[in-house]
Amino acid sequence: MRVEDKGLIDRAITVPFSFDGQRYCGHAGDTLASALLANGVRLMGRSFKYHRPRGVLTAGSEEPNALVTTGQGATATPNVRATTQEIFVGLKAESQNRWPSLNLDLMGINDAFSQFLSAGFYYKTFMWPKSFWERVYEPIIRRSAGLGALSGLPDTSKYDQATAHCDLLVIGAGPAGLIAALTAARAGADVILANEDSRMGGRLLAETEPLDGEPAHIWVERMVAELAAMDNVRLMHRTTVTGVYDTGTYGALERVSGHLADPQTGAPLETFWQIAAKQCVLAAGAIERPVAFPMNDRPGVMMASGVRAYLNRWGVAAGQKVVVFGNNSDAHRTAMDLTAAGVEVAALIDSRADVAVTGDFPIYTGAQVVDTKGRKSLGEIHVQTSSGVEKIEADCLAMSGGWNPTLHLSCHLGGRPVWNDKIHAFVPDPNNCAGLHVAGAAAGVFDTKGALKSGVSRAKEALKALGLKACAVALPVTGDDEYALTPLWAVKGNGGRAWLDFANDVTLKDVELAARENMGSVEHMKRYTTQGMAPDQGKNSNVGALVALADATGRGIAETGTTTFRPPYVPVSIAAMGSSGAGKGFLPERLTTSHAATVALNAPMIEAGLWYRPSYFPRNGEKTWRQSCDREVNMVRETVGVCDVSTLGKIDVQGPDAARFLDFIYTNMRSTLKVGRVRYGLMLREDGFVMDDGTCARLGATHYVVTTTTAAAGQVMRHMEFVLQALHPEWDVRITSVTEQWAQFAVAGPKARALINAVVNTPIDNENFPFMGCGPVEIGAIAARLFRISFSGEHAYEIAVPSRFGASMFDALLALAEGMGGGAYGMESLNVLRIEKGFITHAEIHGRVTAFDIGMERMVSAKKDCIGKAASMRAGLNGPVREQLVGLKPVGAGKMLLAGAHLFGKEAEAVRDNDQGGITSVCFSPSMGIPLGLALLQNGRERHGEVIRMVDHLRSVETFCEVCDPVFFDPEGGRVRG
Amino acid sequence: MRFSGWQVLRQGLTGNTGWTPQWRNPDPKTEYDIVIIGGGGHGLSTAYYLAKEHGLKNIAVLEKGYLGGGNVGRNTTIVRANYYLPGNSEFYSHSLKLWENLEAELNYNVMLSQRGVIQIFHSDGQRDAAARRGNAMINQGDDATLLDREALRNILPYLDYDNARFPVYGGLLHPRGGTARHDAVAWGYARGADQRGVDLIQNCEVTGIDIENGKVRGVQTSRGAIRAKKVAMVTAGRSGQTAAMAGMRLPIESHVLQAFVTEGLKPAIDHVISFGMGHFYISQSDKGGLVFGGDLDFYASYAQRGGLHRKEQVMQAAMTLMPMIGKARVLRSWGGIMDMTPDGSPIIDKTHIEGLFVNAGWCYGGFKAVPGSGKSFAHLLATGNHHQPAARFQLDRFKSGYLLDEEGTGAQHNLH
Amino acid sequence: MVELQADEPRNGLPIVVGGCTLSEVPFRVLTSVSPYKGKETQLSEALVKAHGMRLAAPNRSTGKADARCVWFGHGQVLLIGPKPDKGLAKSAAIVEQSDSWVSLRLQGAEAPDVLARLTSIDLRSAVFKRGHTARTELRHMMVSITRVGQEAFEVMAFRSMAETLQHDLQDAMESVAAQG
Amino acid sequence: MRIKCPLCGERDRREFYYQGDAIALQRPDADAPAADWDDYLHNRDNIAGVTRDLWHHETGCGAWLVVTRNTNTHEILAAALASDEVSA
Repeated sequence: MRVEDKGLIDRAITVPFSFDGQRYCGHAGDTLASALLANGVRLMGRSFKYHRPRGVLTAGSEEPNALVTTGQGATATPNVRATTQEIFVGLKAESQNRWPSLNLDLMGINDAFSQFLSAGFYYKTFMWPKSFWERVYEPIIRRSAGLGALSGLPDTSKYDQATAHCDLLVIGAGPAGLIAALTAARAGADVILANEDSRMGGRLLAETEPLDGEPAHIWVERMVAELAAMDNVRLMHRTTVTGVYDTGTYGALERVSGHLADPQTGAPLETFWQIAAKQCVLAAGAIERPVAFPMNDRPGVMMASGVRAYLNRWGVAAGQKVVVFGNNSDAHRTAMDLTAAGVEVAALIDSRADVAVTGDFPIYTGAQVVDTKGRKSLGEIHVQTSSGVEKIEADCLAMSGGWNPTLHLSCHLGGRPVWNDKIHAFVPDPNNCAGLHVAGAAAGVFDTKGALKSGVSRAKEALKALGLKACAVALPVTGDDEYALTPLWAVKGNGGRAWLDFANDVTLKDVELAARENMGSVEHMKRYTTQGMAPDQGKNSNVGALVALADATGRGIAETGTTTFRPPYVPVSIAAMGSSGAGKGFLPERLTTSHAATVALNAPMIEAGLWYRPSYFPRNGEKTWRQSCDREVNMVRETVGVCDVSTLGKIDVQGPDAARFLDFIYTNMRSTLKVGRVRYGLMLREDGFVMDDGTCARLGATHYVVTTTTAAAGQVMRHMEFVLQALHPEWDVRITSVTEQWAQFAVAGPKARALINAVVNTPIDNENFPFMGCGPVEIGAIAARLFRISFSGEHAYEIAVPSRFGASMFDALLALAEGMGGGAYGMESLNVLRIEKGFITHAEIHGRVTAFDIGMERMVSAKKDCIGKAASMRAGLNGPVREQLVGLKPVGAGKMLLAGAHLFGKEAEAVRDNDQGGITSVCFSPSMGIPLGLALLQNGRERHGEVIRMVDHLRSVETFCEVCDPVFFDPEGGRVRG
Repeated sequence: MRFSGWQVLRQGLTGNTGWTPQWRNPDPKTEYDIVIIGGGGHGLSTAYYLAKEHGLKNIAVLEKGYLGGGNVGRNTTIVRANYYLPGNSEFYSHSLKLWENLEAELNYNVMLSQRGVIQIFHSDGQRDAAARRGNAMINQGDDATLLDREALRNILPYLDYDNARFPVYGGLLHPRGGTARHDAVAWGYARGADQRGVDLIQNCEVTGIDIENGKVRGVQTSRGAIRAKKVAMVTAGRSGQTAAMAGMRLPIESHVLQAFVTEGLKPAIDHVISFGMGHFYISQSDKGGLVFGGDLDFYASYAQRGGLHRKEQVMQAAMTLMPMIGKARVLRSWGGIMDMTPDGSPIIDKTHIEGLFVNAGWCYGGFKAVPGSGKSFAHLLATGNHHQPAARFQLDRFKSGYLLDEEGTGAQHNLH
Repeated sequence: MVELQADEPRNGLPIVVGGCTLSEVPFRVLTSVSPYKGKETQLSEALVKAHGMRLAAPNRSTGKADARCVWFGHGQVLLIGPKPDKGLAKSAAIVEQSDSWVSLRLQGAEAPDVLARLTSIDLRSAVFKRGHTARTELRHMMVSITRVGQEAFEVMAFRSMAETLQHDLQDAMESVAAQG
Repeated sequence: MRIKCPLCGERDRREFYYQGDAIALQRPDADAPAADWDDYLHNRDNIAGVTRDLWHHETGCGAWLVVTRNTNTHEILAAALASDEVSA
């Protein structure tokens, strides 16, 4: 119910929204939880395991019960905390984990069988019959577990990832955080103040305690205004710092537009921030803890601090007859505030006997709540007093077991908190996390005055570390409330269930059972009972469960220890942290200069590393890719083809030691290469296996340009830098990637030279430009480079022009080629052409292949050391057991070869023990009229002529094949020299 | 106490007060026949098979923390046998068969869920590699199915087939692969070993390995010296430090691997899906959490925590592959320490010190190996001979070059 | 013989979103200059003599708008504008790079906010001043970022990634503008 | 994690490529015994504590670095150019 004249909401603005289809109204400033409570709605969810009715417990992000789904269709968001979701016009929320409705949930039957569903029961049963686990039991468990549902549709909301830098990050804008931020900002530090809530002020907004004689929010507003006006301060609202990472890195989630009815187009829903901060003040406050008394989970049982927050900040009475039950002085505030606001307090129950309380309501000291009644809403509580059990009618119970500092972030770097016997809570170990200073309630300082002082002190520590001098900051006048409690963790009562973990339905009995079964380590207990694994991450239950375990095992609390706090502090959507990966954003796209023209020719594009390359160039009348591919192969073999090969890596190598360096990088010699000549070569990894292959052209005495495969370009560049910087920094060599500088085109086929000569200013011939020659050429006024190399076995060139002329060059080459009866060719035909010639790609040099395997062991020069040479001599990298590169041709009836098939002796059964290798590449060769394959076959070079069997179980294909030399076409190599 | 549905009913009716400890808390004796260092999945399964298959009783498992506290309790729970290379193929196949009978064997529901593991491919070349692997699996006697794009779309309709940076071409389905409840595996083996007389000793840190004249004599621990005829090092993640106590250097570098779980959600993903281009894999637990992971953080570390950049990269991979999971919220992330070897395959071997054995180097694939590793290691410990399915996991293969490099990425530990 | 045409400037630029303008920097001669061992001083003197600017120190640029020397990484600077003097080759490896890089200019008060969505480096004006330059990563792309004015940055990325670069910058500009 | 590149200053870890132990700087002679190569390529001290390892500032300045780092805490104690370490 709304309470007159209370709260920081704007009553002038009415905000309609709906929950489970029912329309309600709230006010600007309301959360979904406060607005529902204001409308008298108690039942907001169903529990995870027993499907018990649940109402809202807290007023913060730690809420375990009031989880709803907001939005619809692709924007449907499950497991939204009603306590943090601000309402806006048109907000639609639905309850979850119930069927058919929140009011009538048939899965509630689980609750009746709860004694059979105790912790870990599933490890002990569901084992017979064996096949029933996957077919029967597991599907039932999966369907009844889980909370909200994903829509199944792609997330179309926009999200951002961003980075910020500062000297000091202050986490939390309660009294400690605000004063710390101001202290640091006035000293000149670059400050980021990140606050989870929509409004700054922290607990000050939820209390009636005045600051400087005024309502606390007035002081807060003054502070915020001063901070906002400073250039060196950045205020981040609705921003939860979710993780502390190494060397001053913090993760933070900003909720940007999910609270708006009509956000601006293009605004992200959330932004995930990476904040690099030199120092940090953690002032995240504290979380009040429940008491585990029997049947403490009914809708209407709430945290006392939550009841107070709803009253003071949102002007909502959480009930009409409220009982307050606590073990500490702070709980009394709830009773006082409610009474002052005219809400009936049916009782204040303090479990401490020796405590003096005064108030205008019934007071029970030394008493405990031992039972509650009411199904979907609390109706009655039973109080054990010295004189017996008393029943009190109440629709709300405000409980307080004391406060736990919100110290999670101080443990993300592996530190453990320490137990404090004074406040009976874990507090941060000040040495846990370098550069992180914990202030205020997060450090266990629960009174406002102390929190303010600690905020200033921690800020001063941070300033000192930053080398800055602090200026004086005046503290406001506050009260002197002392926080005092006597621990009360659990009430045994009548043997009913007492919840520790509301969200995962873990009760005191579950923890006791874990101890009974010797799951006595805190980690065992957690894993066995699932305590702490629900959406609230144990924020409400960890300490209580730990104490219960300590009790059950007879150990002390400190000895029992805690589980580890890990990021994120609050759950973070995958979309927020991974937004830039959506669609094509996962990695950049690299487009060649011929891309537009290629797409215009309707060539399907395929990925090659980050690049896109054409698969084939369809022409009129061609219905399948094979028709286009066959035509392109024939075109290259008969006339001339043009192919963009710019994606190959190109590295410029210069310097006095360039030749020596390349001799060391490649297996074969580079120093003996003549200027104006090109040589093919192999590069090994240091472990002796083939890294890459490519060509090396000598442009001058101390100037080379080498090519790499498209896939290995980055790896090769890094490897070269490694050799130059880390192995031989004494060599004077400079390498520069020129992949992007040159658009390079293969021109291949009998008419290749004619085409080249139609392009260049000065014609070339076989004398001045022989096979494996290279040199500068001119095209009009443009300086280009020409290489006579071939990956097709044809008379071929690669011509390189500066990339800005690439598109124009491609058009020109294509037009000329078409005039000669040729045209463009793509990756499919390129693959056929190279297989016909037995040239390898990464299908063959897949990382487990040696120079020996591909028949290039003679290319490993005996005259010099090179990378990988020593390791390549190991026994396991040599000899007949190695699979060696061979060609395969089908024989007999079966004509199909498949890459990925395995090879066996002609008569051998196709099982692992008989496996002799596999097919790496296949094609249909239009030149030969048959399918061809390249394969890696055990002792293959010795087996040319043998008939073996290819078996592909997956596609049910078997073919006999003849082993042959991998060079199928023009083995003499006459065509390249023509 | 034997576990059964009847027992659950009976105990339920009597307030669940009759359940007994799943294992004892014995004090260490002064001498054992075999001391196993490490009470993780592999150590516990080794102890179990030593007791069960080889009739050995005088065995201790020494665990510095709590049972099952190593990587067996810190992984993405995937069970599979989809390896390519001889040596790996037969081992994981053997292990999967043990999994399939584990519940009956241990009288413990480890919730093996053979929901199918799907490896997605994104190009013709990757399809060929997937086919090569699938055929190897069938050669081994296991199962595999090659799915084209449309067949994959039928079972995984929510992948981004049309707009992703790397279009989906299809997938290799391993129907018998799936998931299991990770802690239950450790607990089941612990309970089984305990029942057969093995002493499981928690909070007992080994601080030294006693070696005389090239022969192992026992160990020093935080709970005193313990003599042993044989000592087995089963401390994946910490293998380097354990071996150092015996003066050995291993071909291992320790790296962080992160994993993530979301809040509980109604069933959304019914398989284990692996996305090679993004180094991303995901499944959904029976409780409803989406469990997923990515690549190593790539730097040597023992800190058991991961960096933010890798988290973001993993989420980015998730978003490009299956943008429908964007609104799932990550609840927890954690980092395990991985024993990375230079070929990505494990080590189960004797050492040059008589009586000292090593089981290590599981990289990030140790969970599915728990039954097979325990069985093979127990065989080696008991008989002195290599167990056939694990016969190639020898220490000297790096020196000799008989490597088991599935990835083909070479002798750089973090690339496997 | 054929007449080759250079690419036209990119379509759609400049664009203005919110308070930011994204435009393409027209073609300029770019030359990577990598001094040989112990030749830094000699190179710097040659640069001063031929082009009127010193060799840029790490993370800095020298010269003026039409002739700049921008530090470009380990052992390398990028000469922007003038055709390199032949004499430079005596002390450094000289490699033509005019076609390797695409350069976009982002101008406006919100430019640092836009870039903060794409790169992790610290661009606060007190830290990254006019004339400062960085080799870094922008959404998985290797880039060079130089502050060329109080509110202006030049971002260079591989030519083949021009579309992704423009797309990402535009996306971030829209996002920042929508929150303004 | 942030690493202070000697050239670029402090940068986020995402710009760096990690290679492994700085043993990679001590490449054995071509004719060194097989055991030396085995140690170089495979065997590692794998220290839980302060190590030296090799990183490449791949999307930054391109320098190879020797980073002195604590593998237990991720504290970075120093980062130097590999070329300086080798020449020194």
